[in-house]
Amino acid sequence: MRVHAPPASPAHPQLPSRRATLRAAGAGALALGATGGLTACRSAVSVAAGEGGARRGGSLTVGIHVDFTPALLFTQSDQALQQRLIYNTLIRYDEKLRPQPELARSWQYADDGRSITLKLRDDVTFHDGRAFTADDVIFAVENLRKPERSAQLASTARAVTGFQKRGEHELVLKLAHPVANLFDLFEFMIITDRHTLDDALKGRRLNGTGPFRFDRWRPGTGVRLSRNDRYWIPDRPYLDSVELRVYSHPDALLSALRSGQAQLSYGVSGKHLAPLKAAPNFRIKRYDTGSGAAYVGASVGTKPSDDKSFRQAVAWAVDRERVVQQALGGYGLPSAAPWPRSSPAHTEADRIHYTHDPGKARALLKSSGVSTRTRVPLGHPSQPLHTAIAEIVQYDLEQAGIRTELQPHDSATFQKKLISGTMPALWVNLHGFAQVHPATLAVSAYPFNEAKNTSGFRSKAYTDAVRAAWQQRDADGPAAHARYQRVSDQLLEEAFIIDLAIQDQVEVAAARLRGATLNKFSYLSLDHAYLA
Amino acid sequence: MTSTVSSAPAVRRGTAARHPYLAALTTTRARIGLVLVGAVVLAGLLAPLLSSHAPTAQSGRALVPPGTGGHLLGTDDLGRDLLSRLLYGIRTDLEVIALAVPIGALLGCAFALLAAVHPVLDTVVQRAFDLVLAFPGLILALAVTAILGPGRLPVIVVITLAEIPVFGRQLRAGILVQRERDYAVAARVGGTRRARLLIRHILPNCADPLVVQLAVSLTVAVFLEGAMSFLGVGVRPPEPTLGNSLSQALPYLSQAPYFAAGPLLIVTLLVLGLSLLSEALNRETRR
Amino acid sequence: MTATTPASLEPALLEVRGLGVDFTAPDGSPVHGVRGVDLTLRRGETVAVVGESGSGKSTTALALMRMLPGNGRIVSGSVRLDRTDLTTLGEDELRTVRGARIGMIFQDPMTSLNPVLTIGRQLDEVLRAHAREHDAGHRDRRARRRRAQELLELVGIPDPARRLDDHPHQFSGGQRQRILIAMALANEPDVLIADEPTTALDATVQEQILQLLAELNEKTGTALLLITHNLGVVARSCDRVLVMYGGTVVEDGATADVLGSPRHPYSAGLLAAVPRLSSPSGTRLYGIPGSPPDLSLPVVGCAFAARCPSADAECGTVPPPLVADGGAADVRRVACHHPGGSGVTEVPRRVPSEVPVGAARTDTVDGGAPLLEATGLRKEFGRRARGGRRDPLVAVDGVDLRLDAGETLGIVGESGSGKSTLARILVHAHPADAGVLKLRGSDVTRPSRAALRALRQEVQMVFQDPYASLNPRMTAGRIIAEPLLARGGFEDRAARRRRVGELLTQVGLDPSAADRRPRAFSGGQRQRIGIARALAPEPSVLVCDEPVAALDVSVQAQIINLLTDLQRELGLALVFIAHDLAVVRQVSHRIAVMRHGRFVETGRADDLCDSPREPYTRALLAAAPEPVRVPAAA
Amino acid sequence: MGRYLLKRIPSALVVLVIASVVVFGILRLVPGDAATALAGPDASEESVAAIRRQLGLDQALAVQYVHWIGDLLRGDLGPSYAVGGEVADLIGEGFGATVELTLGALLLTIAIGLALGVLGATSRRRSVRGVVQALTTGALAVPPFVTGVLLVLVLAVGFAVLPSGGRVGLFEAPDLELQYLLLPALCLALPSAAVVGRYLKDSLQQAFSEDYIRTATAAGVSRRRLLWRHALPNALPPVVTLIGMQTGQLLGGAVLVEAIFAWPGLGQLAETGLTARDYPVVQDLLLLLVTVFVLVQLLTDVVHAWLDPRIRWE
Repeated sequence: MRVHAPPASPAHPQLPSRRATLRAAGAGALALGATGGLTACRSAVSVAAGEGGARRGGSLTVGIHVDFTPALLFTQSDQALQQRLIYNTLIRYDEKLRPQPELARSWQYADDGRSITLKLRDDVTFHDGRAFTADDVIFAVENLRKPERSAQLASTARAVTGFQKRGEHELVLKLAHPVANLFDLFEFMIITDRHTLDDALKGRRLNGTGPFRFDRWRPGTGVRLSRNDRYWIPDRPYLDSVELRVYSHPDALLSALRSGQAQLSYGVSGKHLAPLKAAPNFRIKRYDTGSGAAYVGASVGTKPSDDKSFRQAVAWAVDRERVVQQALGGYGLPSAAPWPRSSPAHTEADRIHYTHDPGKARALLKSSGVSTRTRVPLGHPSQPLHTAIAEIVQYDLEQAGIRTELQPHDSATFQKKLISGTMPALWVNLHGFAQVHPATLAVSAYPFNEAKNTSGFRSKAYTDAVRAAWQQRDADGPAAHARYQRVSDQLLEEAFIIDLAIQDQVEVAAARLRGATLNKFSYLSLDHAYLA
Repeated sequence: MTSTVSSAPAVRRGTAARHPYLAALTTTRARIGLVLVGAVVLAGLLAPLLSSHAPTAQSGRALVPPGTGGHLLGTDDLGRDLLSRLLYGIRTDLEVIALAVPIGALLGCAFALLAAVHPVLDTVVQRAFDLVLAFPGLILALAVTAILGPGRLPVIVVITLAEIPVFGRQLRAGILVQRERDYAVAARVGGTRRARLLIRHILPNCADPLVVQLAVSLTVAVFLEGAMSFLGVGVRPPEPTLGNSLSQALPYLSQAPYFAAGPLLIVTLLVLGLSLLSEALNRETRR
Repeated sequence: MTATTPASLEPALLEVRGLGVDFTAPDGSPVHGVRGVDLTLRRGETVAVVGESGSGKSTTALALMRMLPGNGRIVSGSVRLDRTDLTTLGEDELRTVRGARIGMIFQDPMTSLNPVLTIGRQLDEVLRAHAREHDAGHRDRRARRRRAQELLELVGIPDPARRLDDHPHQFSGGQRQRILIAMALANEPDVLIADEPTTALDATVQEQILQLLAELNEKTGTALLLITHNLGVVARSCDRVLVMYGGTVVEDGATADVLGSPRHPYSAGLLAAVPRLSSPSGTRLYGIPGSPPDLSLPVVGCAFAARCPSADAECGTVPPPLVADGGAADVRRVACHHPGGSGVTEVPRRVPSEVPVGAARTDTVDGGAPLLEATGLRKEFGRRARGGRRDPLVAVDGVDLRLDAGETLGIVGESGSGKSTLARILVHAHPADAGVLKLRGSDVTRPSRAALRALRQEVQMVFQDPYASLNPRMTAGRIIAEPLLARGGFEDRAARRRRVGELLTQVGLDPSAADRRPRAFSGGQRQRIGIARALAPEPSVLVCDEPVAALDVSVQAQIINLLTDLQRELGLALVFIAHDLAVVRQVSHRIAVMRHGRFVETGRADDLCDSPREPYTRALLAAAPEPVRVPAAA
Repeated sequence: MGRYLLKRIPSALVVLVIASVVVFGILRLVPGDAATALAGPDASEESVAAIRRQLGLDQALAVQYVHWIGDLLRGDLGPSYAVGGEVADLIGEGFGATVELTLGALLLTIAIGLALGVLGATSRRRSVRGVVQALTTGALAVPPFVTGVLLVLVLAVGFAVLPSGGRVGLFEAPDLELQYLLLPALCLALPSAAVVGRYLKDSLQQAFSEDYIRTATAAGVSRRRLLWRHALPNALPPVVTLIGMQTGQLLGGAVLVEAIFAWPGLGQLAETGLTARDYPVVQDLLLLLVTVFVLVQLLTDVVHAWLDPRIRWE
């Protein structure tokens, strides 16, 4: 314990002395005035900053903007950082979406695409000491198939029709048809302990095979994890403990980072990043996989968005560059197609298929003869980011002659409208699932679903394109790329989902933190992370 | 009649004969308050004349500092003119508040009068007040907005709801005291009917604390609007309000402090002016 | 009456010279509350300062202790206590004088004790405040408690040891005043200033307190400066008296001399205005016309000139100095250009012939059915005693009364006797819990809405407090018009206005008064407005609940005379409720003495006063102080 | 005192019963339900229906209400729908934090309010009174969310003397916890403190104009004792009632402050719960807050009665 600690936080060792003195003086005055008799005690500020240094050890605080939600453990939710800390997945995609072994050592896709054989690691144990076996994989797949888990990849999991165990660590999955995005499932699906599922869903006990043990979840505060000493990668992880700490208000999250209370976050919005950009003790890293994409949705059953020309006019009218700069704070990629740069479906031509061209939009409107007399309702969730995008869209559409009225809804209401297909003519929202296998977008992301989607759009051409892309085992060959192009062409032509910009996944990390990575579903991996 | 005093009643000189509210408004304190509130209100009313840009027009140049490109106060993160947004924001706030607070006050008073009619009604009304008071205001705001959808209406409803028990309780307490006063008994004995007694005799005598409360409530309403905007459940975008301008500006506090300065200053001045007014009224009516 | 000792023999203990106090009015203009007051108090002496409200007597008392309210300040003169000028002392030195050298007690014992502290604590505080100056150890808490106990015993609180731990609300008004006296005497001061110490108390209690003060004066040798408006109190207990009017001393001398043969017209008028218990029923009171001066206006000449019957041009321009008037120079002084020339001593004491009962109205029902008749009236108020048990307070407990047309029934009682509650039952402000109330022979105990409206026309009320009973937000005209509206028939604005004007004239006010709000009027004028309101529905019964209790003596007479005149003119039946037997006797035909919610004695006014049957009536009669023992002394 | 309390309990219970109906009703009026919120944006209607069945949301409203109240009376708060975990745990966790924050703010309110009120009413220096006036008005004039953000910027980011937000738990590290608590509590307390200070000032000035103060002054009691022993005990009872009302305000205002300072209290839980339409969490939580408010009112009455001896006897 330091006595009369002037909180010269180790996080800023290079501060000029005058400022340090000033701070110390301020600290003294404040501590004397405010905390009274406690001046001789620890300072919450310096403790939270941690003791840096060695490669092994140390504790990391990750700022999260949404609390861990145990009920959503098997769903892709806004906050999935803990998944790969507590649990493991079967494989791990590399940058080019090539699967790399994790719990699955190797795999063999049958030539007819009707089965896949997985060889599992035999040296893995759960935190409670139980050995990991093929039964755990079977359980994981079956679990995801249940509708109440509401897993986005449920359709992929349902394509698995049977299991055949070959010993404890080899497993054959029978498939209904070739599944292009099977490895998305393996990337997504966490392997949980099947005996403690209920506890896991209540957030009491999360038993996995991951690098960190679950200590405690305190609702509203976050999750505390400590090092798993029996992790199957030897001598890993480096960190002794990890804390996921909730800062639900963006300003609070920003303050936590700036004051050194948290060292890592993926939840800072682009707008809030500006003050951190200048700070030398932070590193900002952009993942071009994106973390979702902003889009304007159109209900094809409602006037005037039932008219394809109108929808295309909307696509031409919006200044995507401005959406990126002003709403995303510059952290994004203007794109008319949903695919981030890392996606095999990404092409530059598709990205700039629609650009900001109000004249063209007006011309299209005119030629289509759609009446723009009445105000078109434009729904959006009431979160600040969505609101800002909606405001930009509204203004740009107005420049093109489409007058709209913003209709904000809180997220639950918005979601209900989204699922039940009762959206107004236009709406603004963000979608995910473009960062993995292109087929996943069309079968798992509801807005794009070929069978039933919010827009109420159905066409044989689209359905065929999607099925063709999905029901095959080739994922990255030239034929596959051609099939992806068919999907993209349909999307761009029909414009029921008008993509605006791919939002960057932005990592804000203290400069001394090294080695933190994310998987494609934003699971944080700290296997090799350490504090310098 | 030998000893009548038909003339020269001991009229006190000068100010004594004036209405206490008028007297209050001539104090320095109140004058400053009036000037502050008046200036803000005027700015809001004259918004269309004072601003050169539409409050929702996006120039494409985001976050330019004050004075550049014809933007006297600069632009916000979507390139909208801050001065126009500020002025129209005042307007929105005034419209919301000027509607909500009086409605709340009137309803509160109506309930209090109702409570004065019969003991059973009194109990009912009191419990209802307790109930509204017991609900934490901002959680109520979240719930009401969830039901009604964002917009002006929930803001008005929330402010109104919050004010009803405040005024209601105050008036009820006042009525309880006043109706035992001799003048009320005298009016009753003189044959004045109950409704008239309540409204014409007792109500005016309970008015002083209510007038003071009105000024206080207006400041509370400004805050409530701001807090709701801060929690993202305020007036619908892109319509500007003081509250949403402020909460919109908070992320840029260190990067573009001028963004927040305008609304903050206006809110502070408005609240300052209203508190000065309420204090002046309070002092004068307590004499 | 003790003879005054010659001034030269004993040095003055407290010497006030040329004291002047100004107040700042809300609009910033100065108000001269007290001008050039001289006062001398010697050791062991009892001196009275007499005056009506606004005369500056209380201001003088507060100025002596330098305890003027925030907007008041001493502008001239000196206050010497044993040669120390108190007007120049610092706050700390002053604190050693307050309570230790000069003690003070105030008018209202109900509010002058701290409601949240026990009596013991409050006495302890007082003792503790001067513990340092006392060599004897008041520093020790237990010693102080012993002393507190002694003090309570001294002022006659029974069981002092136990009662030290009680709170003020557990004591009666008289006991509280005793406690206040104990606090004032705690540090054995040389001077005790008592500002209207008995005004808020009942006559019997007043008597006890005065006795106590006299005893203490004798026992402890404390000089007493008694501030009062009550000449009876002065006559009873003081060696010398100063009469104040409009902020100045107008007369000063030995009590017997001043009250026996007042030289200043004001003193004489005041004396004449006091109702005498010995005067028979129907005696007309003398009232000083007009109302006290407005102190915010500059006073030119004699402050009393406007109301003085013998004022001439000189009085209106030259202020009369306070000069010796005949006899020994120091003993008697008067500030008047025409001392003794007022002629008020020959006030016409008209004794009108008795109004025959029931004869005033020709329309009286034959067969002698009374106008108003009550049998067995009872009223309880729910009250929760300690521990939550129900313990209803019976305010009126089986009262029977009858009132004939044109008759005045006086009801006398002390505070808490239930007389005000009775008044309110009679006018249907409260419903009676039991009993029957009949008007002209028909039962109106529980009237229907329509019957109640009719009843409101017949029975009206005049309230005690002219300040509280007029709605401050309404003009006098609207207040008076209110019953007219309720009654109907005056929907026309002009007609209403005419009628209001008539009523105002009837009560002796100018019709132009209709446009002013109550706060523009003096107390007497407000009471006139109250009477006009009561007359508006043309009632046949007027219930007057202590109509003059809040008024100054000189004004009191005006109101009482107005009421009796109105009664005669309009043939009203009056119920006149008061605590002052002298007043009641003079206006009433019959008197009922009320105690604990019951009538203990009823009878013809003169019979009851001259030959009371009940001991309580006798006690009441004995307690009423007369200003001068022999009324015809002049 | 016991009877005094007993008399108030029925009406408090009535308020609670009505509150439970209102709480239940309000939540059902909100569009969107727990199932859709829980299912996520990409869920199928089949998923939603399965979840709805699982949660029992397909039952009649009256049945749901009776179940809820029945479980509540048995002390079983049941599991949360969306947030996860047992409602009792969730609320227990958040309640501790909120109570800590509110109590901290309450203490500050009282301390600052007392200082402002006493100085404003009794200081003989014009300048002091002026400063008090300015502070009072200032604290009322700046919205709390701005105060909060400014406090964080200056004290946590600029000078880094206090943490910007979060909480460690009072029993785990009391010394650190106090530092975490200070800013949010201050931010929450300031407006209330200003209100209390202003009211106390008026109340004290009123007390100083009373006759009993004149009595004590005439007896030579010193200014200091006049203030603390005579005027203050009389000025306090109404202030206590006000503070009782302010406690309600503090509880309500905590929602905002908790967001700014990442304080894991009920406000955040309410916001999350409401967004996720987690009926059990929000229902129980609102009912709890109403109960607390009602209890605080009762407590206020008791303290009031304790401070003012007249009440006990009449």
